[in-house]
Amino acid sequence: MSVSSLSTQLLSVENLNVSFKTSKGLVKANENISFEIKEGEIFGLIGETGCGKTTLGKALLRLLSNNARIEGRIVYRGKNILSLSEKEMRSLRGKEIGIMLQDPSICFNPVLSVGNQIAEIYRYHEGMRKKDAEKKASEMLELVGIDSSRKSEYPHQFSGGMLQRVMIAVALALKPRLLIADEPTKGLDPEIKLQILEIIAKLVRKENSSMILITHDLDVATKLTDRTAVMYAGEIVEIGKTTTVISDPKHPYTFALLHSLPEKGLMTVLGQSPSLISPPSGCRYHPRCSNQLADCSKIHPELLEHVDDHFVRCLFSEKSSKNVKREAQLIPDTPSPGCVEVGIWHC
Amino acid sequence: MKRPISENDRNVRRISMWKYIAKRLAMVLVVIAGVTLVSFFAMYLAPGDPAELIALERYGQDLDASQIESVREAEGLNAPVYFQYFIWLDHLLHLDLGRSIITSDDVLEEIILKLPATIELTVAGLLISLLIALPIGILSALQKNALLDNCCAFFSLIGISIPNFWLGILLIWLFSLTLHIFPSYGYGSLSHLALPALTLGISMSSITARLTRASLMEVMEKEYILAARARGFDEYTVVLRHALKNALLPVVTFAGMQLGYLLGGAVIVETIFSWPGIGKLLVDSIFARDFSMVQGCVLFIAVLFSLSSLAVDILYAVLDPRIRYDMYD
Amino acid sequence: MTCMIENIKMAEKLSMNEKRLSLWEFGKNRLALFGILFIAILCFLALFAPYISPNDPFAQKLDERLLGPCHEYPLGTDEFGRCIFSRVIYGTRISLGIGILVVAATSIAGTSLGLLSGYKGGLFDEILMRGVDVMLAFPNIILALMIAGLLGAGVLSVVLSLSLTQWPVYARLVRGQVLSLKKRDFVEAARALRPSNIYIMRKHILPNCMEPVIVLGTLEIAHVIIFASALSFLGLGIQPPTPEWGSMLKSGIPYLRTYPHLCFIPGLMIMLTVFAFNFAADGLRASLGQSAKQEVLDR
Amino acid sequence: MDRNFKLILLTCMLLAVIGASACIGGEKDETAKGDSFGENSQDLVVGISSDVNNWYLDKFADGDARFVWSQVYETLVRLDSNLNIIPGLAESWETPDNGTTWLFHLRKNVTFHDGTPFNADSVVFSYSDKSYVRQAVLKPIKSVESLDNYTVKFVLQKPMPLPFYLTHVAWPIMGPGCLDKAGNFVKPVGTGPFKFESQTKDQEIVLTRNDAYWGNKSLLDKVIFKVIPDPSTQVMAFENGELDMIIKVPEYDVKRLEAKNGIQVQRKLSTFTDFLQFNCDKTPFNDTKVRQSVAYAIDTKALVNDVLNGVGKPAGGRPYSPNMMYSDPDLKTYSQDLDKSKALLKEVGWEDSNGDGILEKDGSPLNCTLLVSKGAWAARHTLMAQVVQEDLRKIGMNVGIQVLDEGAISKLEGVGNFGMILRTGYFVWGPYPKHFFIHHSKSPYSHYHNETYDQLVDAADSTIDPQKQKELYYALQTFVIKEVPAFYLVHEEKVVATGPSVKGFVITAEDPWLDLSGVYLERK
Repeated sequence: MSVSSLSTQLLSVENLNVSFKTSKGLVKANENISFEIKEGEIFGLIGETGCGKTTLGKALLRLLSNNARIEGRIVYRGKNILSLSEKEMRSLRGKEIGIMLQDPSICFNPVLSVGNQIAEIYRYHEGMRKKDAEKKASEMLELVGIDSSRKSEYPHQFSGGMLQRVMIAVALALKPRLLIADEPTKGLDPEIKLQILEIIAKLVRKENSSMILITHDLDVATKLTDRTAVMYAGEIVEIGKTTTVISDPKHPYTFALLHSLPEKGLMTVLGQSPSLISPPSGCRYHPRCSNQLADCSKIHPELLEHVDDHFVRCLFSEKSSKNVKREAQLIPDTPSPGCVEVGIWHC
Repeated sequence: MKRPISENDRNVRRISMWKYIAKRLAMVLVVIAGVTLVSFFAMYLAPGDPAELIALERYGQDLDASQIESVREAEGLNAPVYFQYFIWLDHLLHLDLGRSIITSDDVLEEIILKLPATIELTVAGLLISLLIALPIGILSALQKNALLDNCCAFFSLIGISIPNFWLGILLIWLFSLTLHIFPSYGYGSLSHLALPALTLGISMSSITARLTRASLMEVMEKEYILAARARGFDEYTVVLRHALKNALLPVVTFAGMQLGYLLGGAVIVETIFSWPGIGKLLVDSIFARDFSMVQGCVLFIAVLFSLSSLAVDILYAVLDPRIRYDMYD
Repeated sequence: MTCMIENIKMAEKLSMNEKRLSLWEFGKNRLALFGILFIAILCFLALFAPYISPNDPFAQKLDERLLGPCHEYPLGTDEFGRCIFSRVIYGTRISLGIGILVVAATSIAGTSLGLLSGYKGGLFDEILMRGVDVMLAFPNIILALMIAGLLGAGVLSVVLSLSLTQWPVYARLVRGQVLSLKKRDFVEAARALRPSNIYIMRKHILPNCMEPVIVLGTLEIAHVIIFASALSFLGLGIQPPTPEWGSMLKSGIPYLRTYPHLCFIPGLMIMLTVFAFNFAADGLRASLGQSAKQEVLDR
Repeated sequence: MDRNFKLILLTCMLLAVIGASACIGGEKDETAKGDSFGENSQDLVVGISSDVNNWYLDKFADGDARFVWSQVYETLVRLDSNLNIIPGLAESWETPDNGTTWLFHLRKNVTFHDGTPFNADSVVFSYSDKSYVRQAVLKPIKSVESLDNYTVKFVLQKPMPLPFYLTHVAWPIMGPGCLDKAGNFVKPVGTGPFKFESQTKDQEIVLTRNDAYWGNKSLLDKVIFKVIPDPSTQVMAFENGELDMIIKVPEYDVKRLEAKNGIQVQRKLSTFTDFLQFNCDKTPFNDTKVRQSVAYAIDTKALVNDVLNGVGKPAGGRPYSPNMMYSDPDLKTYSQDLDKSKALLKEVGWEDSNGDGILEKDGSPLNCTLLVSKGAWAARHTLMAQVVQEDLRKIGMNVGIQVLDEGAISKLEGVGNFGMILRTGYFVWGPYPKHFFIHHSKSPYSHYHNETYDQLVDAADSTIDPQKQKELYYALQTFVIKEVPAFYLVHEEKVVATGPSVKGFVITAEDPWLDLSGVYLERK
């Protein structure tokens, strides 16, 4: 995976807080999230369902329902997205930043043919005439590997994989500089999943645009992304180069995730993710953590740089990096990038 | 690997579509059969001996038993009831609804004569109800301030509770007697159509507005609306291209459903405005105790209604590409 | 008006998903209070009509015709010099009476039929449901019209015709209920324990059907009142001089230009009453919670 | 296959239907407004409450049909606006043998609307034994034959004042051109001032001027009769200027219309009298005393003065309006006396034993049904019925009102399934008191059977000697007052209202008859 010029910064998120007012109380979906994405970089957001990664994705495009409160800064090429007008926002959405929402089966208008739904993008944003727009649409479909003769069909006539392809076509129709892909491979069987990833990777790289890949699937992350952030209960608990995060996880949660992979002998993460309304005191992971300290339940750890550009939010790893290492040795055959490659290619 | 998927997807759809239509058709036939039963045997609720009534019509007041008997013979009224029913049914199949007891006109001809007026009225009513309902429904579903929304809500609540015969009279009082804008009775020009159509339309619109609002709000919650927004469309495009079309599907079916019920409402409205339609014919013939005519009208309306609802279901099946053909319950 | 029942169903089916806080749903409950209050007042009027009404609703004073409101006649007099106020009050008796009578009859009949067909299923169910379809194939005012017309005008024929046309609604509702209930665990369990069908129906199924039936019943009273007054308005229902809102309205028409209140007052009464019952039904529905709501609405 | 397209299609279909109907409407609008309401048009628009269901002499023309007939057809003998008998299509008539044979000398050079000449043959045709009238009131006619081209001879079984009979518009002279070769009716062919042009069932009838009319021709080009069953709707339409003339203004609107300027309201006592006919074959009304007590119970003065706004004349049991022949001016009529009527009921054993306000006699309560026709002829009847109901409630009689169409009533009547009927007219045409026949045993509408009455009627109707007729008819009137086969309530006052643009209309006492001679329009 060639990582081209990681020079200029495209998007930077600075302690972003997203919370929802609900009847049950204030749901803190994201708490001071900070990260940045460079041109052409593929950034992974990993975490269990309900850890707030999807919210984060939508927040970046201000697509959250109006009972959501967003604080902080989202700077896209110098502009703070949160202070833009609706109009400016619209010119951003789709054109600059494309998003692939979860579950394509509900993300398409059921009464418009897919071709139509792609074409209208061109007609709206580029003011093309119907014919040209449709031509472009069929090109797009071909590009994602769908026979353009199907452009007159309706979403319900496509299989999940096919729809996902269409999603890609829609999201990349205007060649956005940043693509937010939310669980693009969710609920697809392995081979299809593979094809989808191929396509996404190919197209993104081709345009040298960046991508935020939101997934709960480590394989996907490891395969595609340059940098990865692991989210837990609305916070980033670990962030760094994907290779480092995978090969040398500093946060017990990341660690656990890694070992929940099949070829790692499925060491599952015990317990389930905490509620975002009343998160656990101290370190949010401590109720499920295998190696707790006394303070874990009291002190809420900061996101600290562990080694260069590798941040971790864990008292344990603050204390001594040794312990974590030892933990790591407990596990047989720590994977080398190569074998990870292989592992992924036939998962 | 794409082709086969799409292919069998298509087949599945086509088949189920036809199956569905066939099923509905069968259902409607059963219902219509039942309708004939009801409207035939309802006649036995009427007091008095049909033979005698007909004889009276034929031979006038001073008639004797022999004449009644002869009528009974001629009309086959001495045969067992079920037998009479089948005879009647047979006539029905030959589009013969019999003759009026009073005027001895052909019932079917009479009805056909009145049909255009009724259709004109109901369709106009339907259109008006949509013209009123859709804007209100859409507005109150989309706009943010609660005031307008509540106004619409109140309107619809009133509309649901106002009896249309009273509404009709109010309209006459206002537009005809006070403002002298529209004529208060009669048939012919658009101005004649205005008040009856309004009466029907308003009483229907409230409910349609409610439905439109509800279904539009529901659709606006859908993921694909978010997706559309994510593609950078402005609210206008989102609503018109993506939301409205989906939101209106149930409204369309409902509107069709109402076409049948409008027929019911037409009875009263036609009587108020002396609109020469089937509804008025029905009421008049009830007062004239013209049973065969009553029977004919009711049967006709019921059948028309069943067919219209069938048509609507099929229309829905065609309009909505992702049909869940659920037979009911 | 003729299609109220179906309308409400169709509309509510979707309005269930309404999220915004507005008069459409929350407000309803406030209005529901008004509704119930108004109904209470009506019942009071109906029960104590003789004591409340200032004059004999039948007594004609031909030399005091078409008076405006005055202290002797709070709402003036009609074309026979009868006290409109008294007649309106007595009118509540008729309207409420018919409404309650019909709803009682139809709900009992419909419910029990629905129970049976839902629980037994099979041929009986088939036949009954087709029957229901047939009944619903007539725009219901029309069938009522025909029956009332054939029986000849009068209270009895109104009650009869409306009862004959309204029962299917309940039958269908309850049947749907039973079908869904039959699948529920507790019924399954009960079946396993105790084989007596009657017992299960009485103990487990019927109670769970009641809520929606009650809601529908309240709604139905409103429609029955409208239908009844419509029949009287057409001259096929309650006959003069019996004070009934519909027929009062009708007999007021000739004076519409000169004495419009003859038409306005009874019409207003009908509307308010129906208003009240609709609100009350909505309130009930809300208080019975989503589930019951749901069930009322799918037919 | 684009769904958009389908939706559009659907809406287009709906719009198309509406559009079409609108256009049709539009055209109709033309004919209605364009011609009749345009500048100086001479098209009179008249409101009537029932359509013309037949145009041929084999059936009786009922309801308002006769107003239309009276424009198209004419009779041998006519009446002037004060009911004096005058020549019609017959210039003169004579009876050589006191009323059994009648010779009519016909008017010359009169032509039917189809151009064929009016002559004796057409009279014979009109009074052939196929005609309705020969089977009904003119059963006694033995033969009708033409002596020469302009003389017709009627031979009767008994002496009868035939000319009076022949004034009735419902059995006029029709041209043989009414029928085709096969003898089926094709179109109305008369000699009247207007020709039949077109008819839209239950909506309108259009007549055009007959330029070949023998008398002075009408000043109107067209007469358009609009059928509006509901009288109050008629009045609304009239006041909104949709009608030029309504010929039966409901009593409760008369005062208001009279007050309006521009509108002309003409009133005249007609030959009709509303009466309460009893079913004398059944309890309770088979008892004369009960019928008398009803007569005492009902306050006909209040009925007229209050309920009918003083339109009409209280009859108090008098069977004939004063403007009829032989109407006894000092006939002793009834006036309300509740005590007397209660007393009468008590006499024959009707008493309130259970204190519910309704009288009983050996267990059965004093109930009865009152049939009222659904306002087609007279809107006032439904009102009157309720007053009667209330008055009778005062003496403990429980009356149920049934409002039905004429047809329905005649059915119930035939079955004898009623107590009282509120009706008007019957055997009333011109001034001749043929009406007494209604209570004659032979009459189809009779529910009263009394030898002496029958004899009186027969005697009165089989002489043409005025003196004898007078005695007999006076006797009959007192008889009716005493025996009350029917209680006569109100002498109808005919009320015709004409719009601002209608000039030169004069109301006639004869009913049902509409005289449009000399009427013209000044549209502004």
